[in-house]
Formats: sequence, structure tokens, C-alpha cells
Amino acid sequence: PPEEKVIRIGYLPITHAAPLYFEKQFEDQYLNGGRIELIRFGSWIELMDALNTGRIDGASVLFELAMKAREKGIDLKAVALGHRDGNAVVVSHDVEEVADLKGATVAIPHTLSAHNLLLDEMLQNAGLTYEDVNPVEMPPAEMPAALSEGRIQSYIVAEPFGALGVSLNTGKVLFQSNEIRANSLCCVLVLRSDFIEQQPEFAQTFVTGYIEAGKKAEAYDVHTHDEHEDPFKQFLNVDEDVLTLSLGWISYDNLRIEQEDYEYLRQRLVEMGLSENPPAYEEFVDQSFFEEALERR
Amino acid sequence: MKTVKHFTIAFILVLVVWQLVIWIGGYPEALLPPPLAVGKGIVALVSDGTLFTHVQISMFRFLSGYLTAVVVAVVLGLILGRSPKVWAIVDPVIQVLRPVAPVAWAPFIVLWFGIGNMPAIVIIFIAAFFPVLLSTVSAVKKIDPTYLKIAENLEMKQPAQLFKIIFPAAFPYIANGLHIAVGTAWIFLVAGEMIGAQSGLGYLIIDSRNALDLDLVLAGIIFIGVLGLLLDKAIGLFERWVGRQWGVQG
Amino acid sequence: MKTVKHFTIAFILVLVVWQLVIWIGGYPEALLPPPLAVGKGIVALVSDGTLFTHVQISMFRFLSGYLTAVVVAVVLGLILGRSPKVWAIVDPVIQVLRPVAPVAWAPFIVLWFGIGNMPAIVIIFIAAFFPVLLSTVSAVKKIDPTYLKIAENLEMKQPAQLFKIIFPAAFPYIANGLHIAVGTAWIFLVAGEMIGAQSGLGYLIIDSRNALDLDLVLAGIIFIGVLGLLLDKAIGLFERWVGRQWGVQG
Amino acid sequence: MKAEAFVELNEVGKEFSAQGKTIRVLSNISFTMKKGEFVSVLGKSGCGKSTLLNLIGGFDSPSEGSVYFDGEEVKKPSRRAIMLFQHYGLLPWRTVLKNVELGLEPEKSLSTAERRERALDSIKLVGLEESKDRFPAQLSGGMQQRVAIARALAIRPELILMDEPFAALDTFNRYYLQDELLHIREQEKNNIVLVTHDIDEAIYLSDRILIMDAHPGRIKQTLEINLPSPRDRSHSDFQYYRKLILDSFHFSKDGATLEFNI
Amino acid sequence: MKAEAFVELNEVGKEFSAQGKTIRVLSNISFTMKKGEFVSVLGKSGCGKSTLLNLIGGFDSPSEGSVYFDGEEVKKPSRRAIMLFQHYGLLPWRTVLKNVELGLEPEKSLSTAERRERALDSIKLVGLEESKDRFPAQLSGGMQQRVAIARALAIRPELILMDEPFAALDTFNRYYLQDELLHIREQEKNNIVLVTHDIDEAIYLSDRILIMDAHPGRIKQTLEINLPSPRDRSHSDFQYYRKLILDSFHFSKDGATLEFNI
Ligand SMILES: Nc1ncnc2c1ncn2[C@@H]1O[C@H](COP(=O)(O)OP(=O)(O)OP(=O)(O)O)[C@@H](O)[C@H]1O
Ligand SMILES: Nc1ncnc2c1ncn2[C@@H]1O[C@H](COP(=O)(O)OP(=O)(O)OP(=O)(O)O)[C@@H](O)[C@H]1O
Ligand SMILES: [Mg+2]
Ligand SMILES: [Mg+2]
Repeated sequence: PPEEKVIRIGYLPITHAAPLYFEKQFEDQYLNGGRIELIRFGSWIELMDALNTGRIDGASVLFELAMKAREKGIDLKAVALGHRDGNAVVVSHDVEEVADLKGATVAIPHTLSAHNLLLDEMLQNAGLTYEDVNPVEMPPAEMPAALSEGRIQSYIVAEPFGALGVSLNTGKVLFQSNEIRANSLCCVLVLRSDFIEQQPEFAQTFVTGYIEAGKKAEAYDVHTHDEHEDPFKQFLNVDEDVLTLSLGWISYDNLRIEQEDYEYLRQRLVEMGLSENPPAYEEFVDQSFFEEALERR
Repeated sequence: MKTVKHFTIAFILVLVVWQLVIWIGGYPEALLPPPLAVGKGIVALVSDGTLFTHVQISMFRFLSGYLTAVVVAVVLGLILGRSPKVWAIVDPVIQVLRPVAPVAWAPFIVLWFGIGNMPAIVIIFIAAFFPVLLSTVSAVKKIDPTYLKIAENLEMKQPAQLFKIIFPAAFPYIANGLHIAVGTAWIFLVAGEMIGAQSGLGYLIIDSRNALDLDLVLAGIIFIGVLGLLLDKAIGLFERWVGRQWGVQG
Repeated sequence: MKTVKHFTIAFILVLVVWQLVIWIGGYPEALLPPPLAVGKGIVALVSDGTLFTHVQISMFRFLSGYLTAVVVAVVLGLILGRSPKVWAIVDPVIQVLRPVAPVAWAPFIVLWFGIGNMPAIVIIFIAAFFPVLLSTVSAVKKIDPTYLKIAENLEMKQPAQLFKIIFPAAFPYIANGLHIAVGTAWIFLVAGEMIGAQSGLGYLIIDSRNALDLDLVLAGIIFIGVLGLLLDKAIGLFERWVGRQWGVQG
Repeated sequence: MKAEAFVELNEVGKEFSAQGKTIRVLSNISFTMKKGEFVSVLGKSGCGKSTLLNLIGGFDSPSEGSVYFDGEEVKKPSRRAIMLFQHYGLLPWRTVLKNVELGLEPEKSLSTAERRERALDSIKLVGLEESKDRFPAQLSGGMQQRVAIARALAIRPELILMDEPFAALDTFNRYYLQDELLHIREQEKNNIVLVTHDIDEAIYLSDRILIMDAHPGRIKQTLEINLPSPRDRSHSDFQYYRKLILDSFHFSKDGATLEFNI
Repeated sequence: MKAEAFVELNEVGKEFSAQGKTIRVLSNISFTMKKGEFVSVLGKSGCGKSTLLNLIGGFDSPSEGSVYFDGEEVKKPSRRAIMLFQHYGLLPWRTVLKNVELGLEPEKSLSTAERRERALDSIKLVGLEESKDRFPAQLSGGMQQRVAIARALAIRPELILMDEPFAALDTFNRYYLQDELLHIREQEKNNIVLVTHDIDEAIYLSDRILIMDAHPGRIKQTLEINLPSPRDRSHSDFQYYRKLILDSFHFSKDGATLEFNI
């Protein structure tokens, strides 16, 4: 019998990685006999260590982090988005507008994240500057508690932590990411080039399945799923109402990486001084899998 | 019997204080779960068997890392303790490496050892290695010179001297090092299980924390605490057992 | 002088081995930076003054946490060591809390102490508190009963007994606990500076790791190692200074 | 209780229980000590000498019988009866002067200057003026024991209890200190109970020797030493008492009583 | 080098340098010991007795002069001259039997059974058959020293060096063990060099006493003891030598030579 094909994908347990959960759950259907090994990490740092050293073949990861790795010479390809939108700016109840955040402490998960860029953009839109707030990096899980105790006045982070804060009533949503900027990029599916070279066919199967799974995730409804088949129940352990809330903010149906959005991201990274020489679109983004997936459908 | 009584009193006191903090502070359950919620979490973990799996894999990782560290460190320590010149060179390197948190090495650990079991084992190895090595070296240096004179006087040759005199003479201090190392190494289990592990008590804590299931975080903390205590007692018993073999009163 | 020589030899040996590993293993710079890159990183950190800021803030956090822990733990330890009944109740609680990694407490630390300096200080406090407390209690219990008999014989009253007899008699063991605690607490600096800190050596390591600047990670590791060594030497000097005040040969 | 007895033990017994077993260490000990007397307790290791001294000093209480000191029953240690411990019991973190002052610190009625003066006086008495600012670790064993004696003297106790005070010294230092102790006693007229396993020491120093037997510890014989002071270690009268005691322990060569009967 | 000398020291000196300073510990020590002799070295604490014994045993080498053992210069320790240390030097993790066997283990020519037999023989010699499976910590000080003696005897060394072997025992145990040592020596005819600060011990045991003086350590007087063995501690001939030595250290009461001159 031919050797079983396995791809090892790293992820963090966040709503943003939903297409991976669905593809894994229905791998028999998508992968043509191959398998996905989903490896859960506790934070982006450990995930990046594993990705950079080739201990995993790919990951659903913050776009900015993947670009940084590419800039540092790690041979990665971005093949599809993780999701669209779905990053909320959560603020404490006494904040009514961006101007109220002047001098406030705002938590973000990572400087190399969409959330940091969104923060900057939001401030600019309101006529403030990045220096007007005090941004701190902290583990997402600690953010709702910090907000509730008044240690921070706002946080911008991946789901489900925004929805969690709202449902715990520690804060409220000031903006959704698409209200700050349409089509901002957040998570991306990357594969290591050495994996693509070794198993181009399986890589294609995987990406095709991924895009299909995204569609399925988009159509997800808490009530239609059987306990044991529900991918969210399998991979993301949150309450139903939190999940419903957070899914309302996010979409998975179009996971194409648009060059225009990418170029804007590059430009912003340079502007904010987070990267000197982010990889060019042609160098980093490999659209061919996505196109081929559309063909095959 | 008396210990059980003290344990019970302590246990009840802790529960009361904990519940009082919640009532007085008015913390929501999601941010500071009450004892009852944690109790339920523990029952759930025990009844669906996940706890057993976590404990098993954590113990496996811990023992692999710890025992390897002990063997390597004791053997190296015996040799280095008797070679002052080599030790003079090695010592500064160790002195600089020792204060560095095992987590800081994570990128390099992943590079060389991958993810899953190995990083946890390696981090526990590192955490246990230095205390055992240092205590072995200082134990060997502290050996009563009378013992060495006796060995000389009897014209005892080298391997025999090491096994018959130096190791047993240094053993009480080495055992002390082993004892300390169990505690410090166990603390790093959580750090070790952060790097791509998919199970274990450390993973349970990190993962529950990411899911904001603080009741499970506390359950994990309690298990780590209790297991740490048991490990400590176990090595205490081992020490006393060796002591009894060697006629030293426990 | 001799120490400097040994240090230099050790230093050169480490550099050579490190470079050889890179040449032989063929590791890319992004995964394992060569000595030269790290050297450049260090020079950059030093020359733009960021290093100084990081060191300063880390030392501030460390000393705040460590010294508070020492004061609280020594005072508590002196009292608990002389009250065996209370200790019997407190001991099991401490035994269970001690093996838990300070990181596991992170959610609760944020809840109570917020972010920034405090979590780092609290984590260092926790890391230093237990070893100092345990060594103080056992030091007090190990005091030569002759000293206590003398106090009784002289009809010495309680506060005087504690300050004139018990504390100085227990001091050598307490000092040993302080010494061990410096090492273990310093290790947790990195863990402490992971929670919302925006500066410090731990933050430098985490942040550089986030930015995949492994050369700066190694630079940070080297500084943490060297500072840890210096702290260790400093407390050794302090111990010997006290010893000399008290006429005990260093 | 007789009026003139300074220390009196009435059928005193002592048991210890360790690990469920009860060991009888002292049994039926009775004796009285007059004011001004120097009494030695002589016996083998483990016969209960230290236990007896602890009972007199109030560091432990008897299982049976009672101990009286100057007409009062002894319940706890007191400044009136100071114990000298075998390992000197100096505080290593205090200088000689500070160690001697320690004994005076609980006396609130003394001013700092008075305290210092009294401490210096007794340091002079044992001939350690030169070393008053040194730490115990910087002194020889003999000098350390002198400091302990000075500390006891400074308190001006009515009774000094000495537990094998010279056992850890070499013969020569022991001799010097024994002479010195006699010399001091001539001036200060202290009441002393001394525990020892050294026959010569007991004869050389004391007015009366209580010879103890073991299992359980009891007084086997009481010996009055009627020699003028100062005594001569090599004098024949001295040898008379020596032979008496050696005989009582079967150490003279008057038969094959030796062999391995330890 | 004379032919009949068993141990010979030729103008031996020893200096130690510690912290930049050089201390002269021994100076110009010469003596010869004949085969079968029992020599004691008597002196105050710190006069260099242990240093001298270490030189004879080869544990240290002289700064000047040379040490010969059975015609050969001593360069390092040897199984032919076994040292007994003051604190017995037993391995606490081995039983009595195993401790005694330790001395025989380097002799590869012995079978396990032979080794056991020889060990048991010498354990019997010191009267410890009953305790052969106990650990040192379970024995009294006197019994521990017997084990050390048994270990030395089992090796059948030509010379036994003893460094204050009985100093840590109480007087009574010391007496027992001294008698036992004489008893064993009668059977085994060992050559013994014994270091002590106990005048009686030196007289009771040895054929010849080397009396040492300190700063730097040197031999001040040599004293042949011409008493028949076994000797009587309370006999007047014994007292003669005792007085001789006490006088030489100014301890007899023949004047006011005492005072605080320690
Ligand atoms: N606290 C105790 N608990 C149990 N047994 C004890 C205790 N103190 C002493 N003993 C036992 O009582 C006996 C007498 O002890 P003690 O210390 O009085 O003897 P000693 O004559 O002073 O001996 P030495 O000359 O060795 O000091 C010993 O057998 C000892 O083991
Ligand atoms: N290794 C050494 N380095 C420096 N000085 C030393 C050394 N060994 C001994 N001495 C010094 O030499 C002198 C004689 O020491 P030694 O141990 O021989 O005396 P001793 O007569 O055996 O004394 P004791 O009766 O106390 O055992 C002492 O002053 C000691 O401090
Ligand atoms: Mg005693
Ligand atoms: Mg000596």
C-alpha cells in the first residue's frame, strides 16, 4: 500500500483557524486518503519556532509573523487566508469614542499582528497618534481579566477573546475591524516550501480541501451540528453563545489573498517601523494553489 | 494519622479563605472560579479519564528528563569534582548558563529536539542537571580527606576508589541535591509542555488558560501541586531507604 | 587573576564550539546565529543604550520582588519555626503550592496585580518566597538546643531571645536559603516579564524571539547569565561580609 | 527538707520515653550539698550525669522525687544557677566581651557602663583582657572555655553547674584550666557541681565525689576528699584516692579482672 | 643509615605555607625506632605531632631531611604502615565486617572466602564478633575504635601509626582499650608509633616516649620506660615516671610556676 500522506499543521485554538478544524473533521472527504495532523500551540512564539525549524509543515498564523519569518530567510509560502474580518476593538464600558482612549493602556497580542496595525489605523482615523496610547503586549487569555480589573482600557485581539470579553460583560465592542479598514489581513495559511516541493500534489489537495472547509465553516450553525461531529466542539472549547457571537463577526467564504491588500499590509509594516524589507508579493504569496483549487471544484 | 489531621485542617482553611475572597471581592466565576466549580472540574477530569492520561504522560516526561539528568550529572560531577583543573574551566560556563530560564532556550530546543515530548524532557533535564551537577561536585570536594587518606594508605586503585569511597562518601550531599532538583525540575514541567505538547498537566493548564477555563487551570495547579508533593515525599523515602541500607539513622 | 584566566579560556572554548556547531550543522543564521552576529547584537544594544534601560528595569523588578520576599519569608519563618503547631497546618499548604510554576498563576496575578512591573515582581516574589521560608523554618528548627538552654538559663525574655539568639544562630542556614533563592528567583525573571511588561531583559528575550531575532535572544541570554552570576557573587560577598562581622572565617 | 542544705535531691528518678520504649536513666538519687561545697559527679559515659545536672539546673523535671535549690523546689532554669555546657555554648557571632555581657543584658537595672565594667572584671579574672574583642572562632578551646566561665562569673550566680567542662581539651590545657578554676574559686567562693569522667580531675578539684553506676544511673559511692588545697597531682595522698577509685572501677592490676568486659 | 633501624628520621623539618606566610612546624627531628618497639610521641596540642606521624606514614613529605622505613625512603603511603585516625576513619556505609574487609580488598591474591576469614579473625581479636553486621553509627566510640584497630590488624602491617586514638573516649573506655591494645600487641608483636597528649597513656603503653616542644615542634626529651608489662596505673613506679613528665611540663606544685601562662 502506498505510504500514507500526512501534513502537519500548527494552530492556536482561536476562532480564526476554523477552516482547519473543518478540514480535519472531514478529512476523509477532502484529502483523498491523506491525513492532517493538527498541532495545537499555546502561543505564537512556540508555533513560529516549530514552523521555522521545519517541525511542522505549515500553520495558520498571523500574516505579519509569517512575513517576518520570510524576511529572515525561512522559506515559506502564503497560500490562502485564514479568514476575513473578525477582529473587534473591545473597550471598557466608560469609553465612548476613540478620543477617550487618549492616554489609555491598550492590549495587543503581539507587535507583529493585524491588531497592532488596526490600533494604529484606528487612532489615525480619529486624529490621534500611536503615541497617544500605551500599547502593551500580553497573552490574549489574560485580556478580559485585565479589562475587568481596569488594568487596561481596551484590547484588540483574535477571536474568541473579543466575544468572551463582551459576553463576560467586562467591555463592549467599539469597532469591528472592517469598520476601521475593509479587507485588512489577519491570519494566513502558510506552507513550508520544502514540503511543497516534496509533495506538490498532496499540498494542492490540502489547499483545495482547506478552501472547501472554509465554505463549510461559513455555513456553520451551532444548532445543526451533532455534538460529536461539531468541529468547533472538537478543537475550540468555548460556550455556544460566545462562539455564535464571534462567528457573526468573521467570514471564511473568500480566502483569496488579494495583491492589493497585501501591498497595503507591506506598506503599513514599513510605515510603522515593524519591518525594513517585507517580502514582495511574488516572493511570498503563492496563488497557484488557490487558482488550481478553483479549477478543480 | 496526625499528618492526615493537619492536612484536613489546612485543606478546609484554604477552601474557606478562597470562598471568602470570592464573596468579598465579588469576582465573576470566569475570572476566579469558586472551590465548587474547581471541584466539579476535577470530577469531570477524573471521570472521563483525561486526567489519568495527562498525569501519565507528564510523569513519563518528568521521569525521563529527571533520571537522565541525574545519571549524567552525577557521573560528570564525580569526575569533575576530582579534576579541579577541568572544573576551573567548566565552572564559569555553568555559572553563566545556570541562571538562564529554560524557556529562553526554547528556540534552540525546538531546533535540535523538535516538538512534543522532547522539549519537555529536555527542559526538565536542564532544570535538574545544574543543581545535581553542582551539588555532586561540591559533595566530592567536601569529602572528609581522611577517607581519601585511607584509600591511599590501602593502595586502592582508581575505579575502586571512585565506587567504594568517593561516591558513597559524597552520597548524602548528592542525595540532598537530588531532592532539591526534584522540586525545581517539576516546576518547569509547565514550561516544558508549552512547546508543541498535546497532552500533560502543563498542557492542560496552558490550554485551559487559553480557553479561559480557569476552573481547569486551578484543577491543573492542584494536581501539579499534589504530584509535586508526592514526588518530594517519594525521593525523601528513597533517601531514607538508602540511608537505612547504609546504617545511617533516618 | 587566576579566575580571569579560567574565564577567558572557558569563553574562548565556548565560542569555538559554538562556531563549529554552526559550520558542521550548517544551520542558517535565522535559526542559530553565529557568535559574530550575537556580538554585533550586543554592541548595538550597548551602544544605543537600550541594554542599560533593560538591565536597570529588570534589576529593579528583581530586587523589589526578591527583597520583599526575603523580609516577609524570614520574619514569617522565624515565627513559624518557633510555633510547631501552626507550622503543622501551614506546611501542607506550602508543600502543595511550592511545586506549582509561577507561570501557572499568571491569570490570577493579572487579576490581582495587573500588568507591567507588578506581575514580574510578584512572580519573583513567589519564586524567592518558598525557598527562603522553608530554609528559615528548618534553620530555626535546627538551632543547637544549647543556645536555647542558655537563653532560658539567663531568663531572657521573648523579643530579645528572637533577635539575640534565634535569628543570629539560624543566620548561616538562612543565608544559604537566600543564596539558593537568588538563583531560582532570577530564573523566573523571563517568565515574569512575559505578562504585559514592555521592557527588561526578559521582555528583550521574548520580544526578540517574537521578532525572530535570535541573535538578540542569545544576547539577552548572555546578559541574564552574566547578571545572574554577578548577583550570585554579590550575595556570596554579602554572606561573607556578615560572617566576618560575626567573626566566622569566610 | 533540712535548713542548711543548699541543694537537695530527694529520691529523684528520671525516665525517658523514646519510640514507645521507656528507659530508666536515673533511679533513687538522694544527696544534699552544703553551701560552699565543690561536688563532683564521676561516672562512665551514658550513666546519666548530664541528666542529673539538667535536673538540678531545672532544664528538665524529675519523673519521681524532687529537687530543691536554696529551700525552693526547682521548676525551671534560673539565673541563680548557671550551667556551663560541654561545648562551651558561646555565641559565635559575638565577641568575647559581648558574650560575657550577654549574661548581664536581662538585668535591666544595670546601665550600659556598669554592664561593661562587670563583664570586663570577670574577663580579667580569667585572664582574657587581651582577647576581649576577638570572636570565639579565633580562640583555642581552652580560651573558649574561659570565656564561658567568665560569662558565668559575671552573673554572680549562687551555683555553677559544669558538664564535663574540660573534656574536649588536651591534658596540658586541662591542667591549666583546673588550676585556674581553683584559683578563681578561692577568690569568689562559688558553689560548684562538676560532672566528669576524669578521675584525676574529680580528685584534684572537689570536696566530695559522687561516684555513679549505670543502668539505671545511681550513686554507688560517695567519697570525701580530705586533702589541703592546692593539691599536688603527683603527691602520694593524691595517689591514695586515685587508687581507691581505680579499685572501685576494677582498674588496678590485682587480678585477672580485666579481659574484654566493656 | 644504620642497618638495624626500622624507622629512621634524619634531621627532618617541615614547613607549611599558608596565605603567603611560611610556618615552621617541625625542626631538626631525628630518631630511630627498632623493630618491635612501641614509641609514643607526647606533646601539647599544635606542637606538630600529627604532622610528624603524617611524614612517617608518607602522607606528606618533609621539607628537609628524610624518613626511612625498613631501609627505604618513604615517598608515599603504603600498606606496610597503616595509620589509625583520630576519628576512627570508618566508612559509615559499611558494616563492621565490610569495613574490616575493605583493607583486604586491594589484595587481589585473596579469595572472597579467605578475605572474610582473615577479617573475622581480627574482628574476634578485638572482641566484636557479636557486632560484625552492625554499622559504625550503631556502635559506641570505643567499639568504633576497635573496628579501626581490627581493620589495621587484618592487613598485617609491619607498622601501625596511631594519632590520638583514644582521645575522644571517656576515661573508662580509654583504660579498657589501652589494656586491650597491650593484650593484642603481646600476641601480634606489632611495631607501633602512638601520638598522644595523655601522660598516663604514654607511660602505660610505650617502651619509649618522645616528649615534644612546640614552635617549632622538636624533640625535647626522650624517656625509656623500664617497667615490666602489664603495668599498674596506681603503682609507685608508674608514679615515678608520671612525676618526671609532670615536672618537665612544670605541673608539680613545687613553686608558683603556675599563674596564667597558657
Ligand atoms: N532526651 C532523651 N531521650 C531519651 N533518652 C535520653 C535522653 N537524654 C538522655 N537519654 C539517655 O539517658 C542516658 C544517660 O544520658 P546522659 O546524657 O545523662 O549521660 P552522661 O552520663 O552525661 O553521658 P556522657 O558522659 O556521654 O555525656 C543515655 O543512655 C541516653 O541515651
Ligand atoms: N596543611 C597545613 N597547612 C598549614 N599549617 C598546618 C597544616 N597542618 C598543620 N599545620 C599547623 O601545624 C601545626 C601543628 O599541627 P599538628 O596537627 O601537627 O599538631 P598536633 O600536635 O597534631 O595537634 P593536636 O594535638 O591538636 O592534634 C599547627 O599549628 C597547625 O596549624
Ligand atoms: Mg553528658
Ligand atoms: Mg593532631
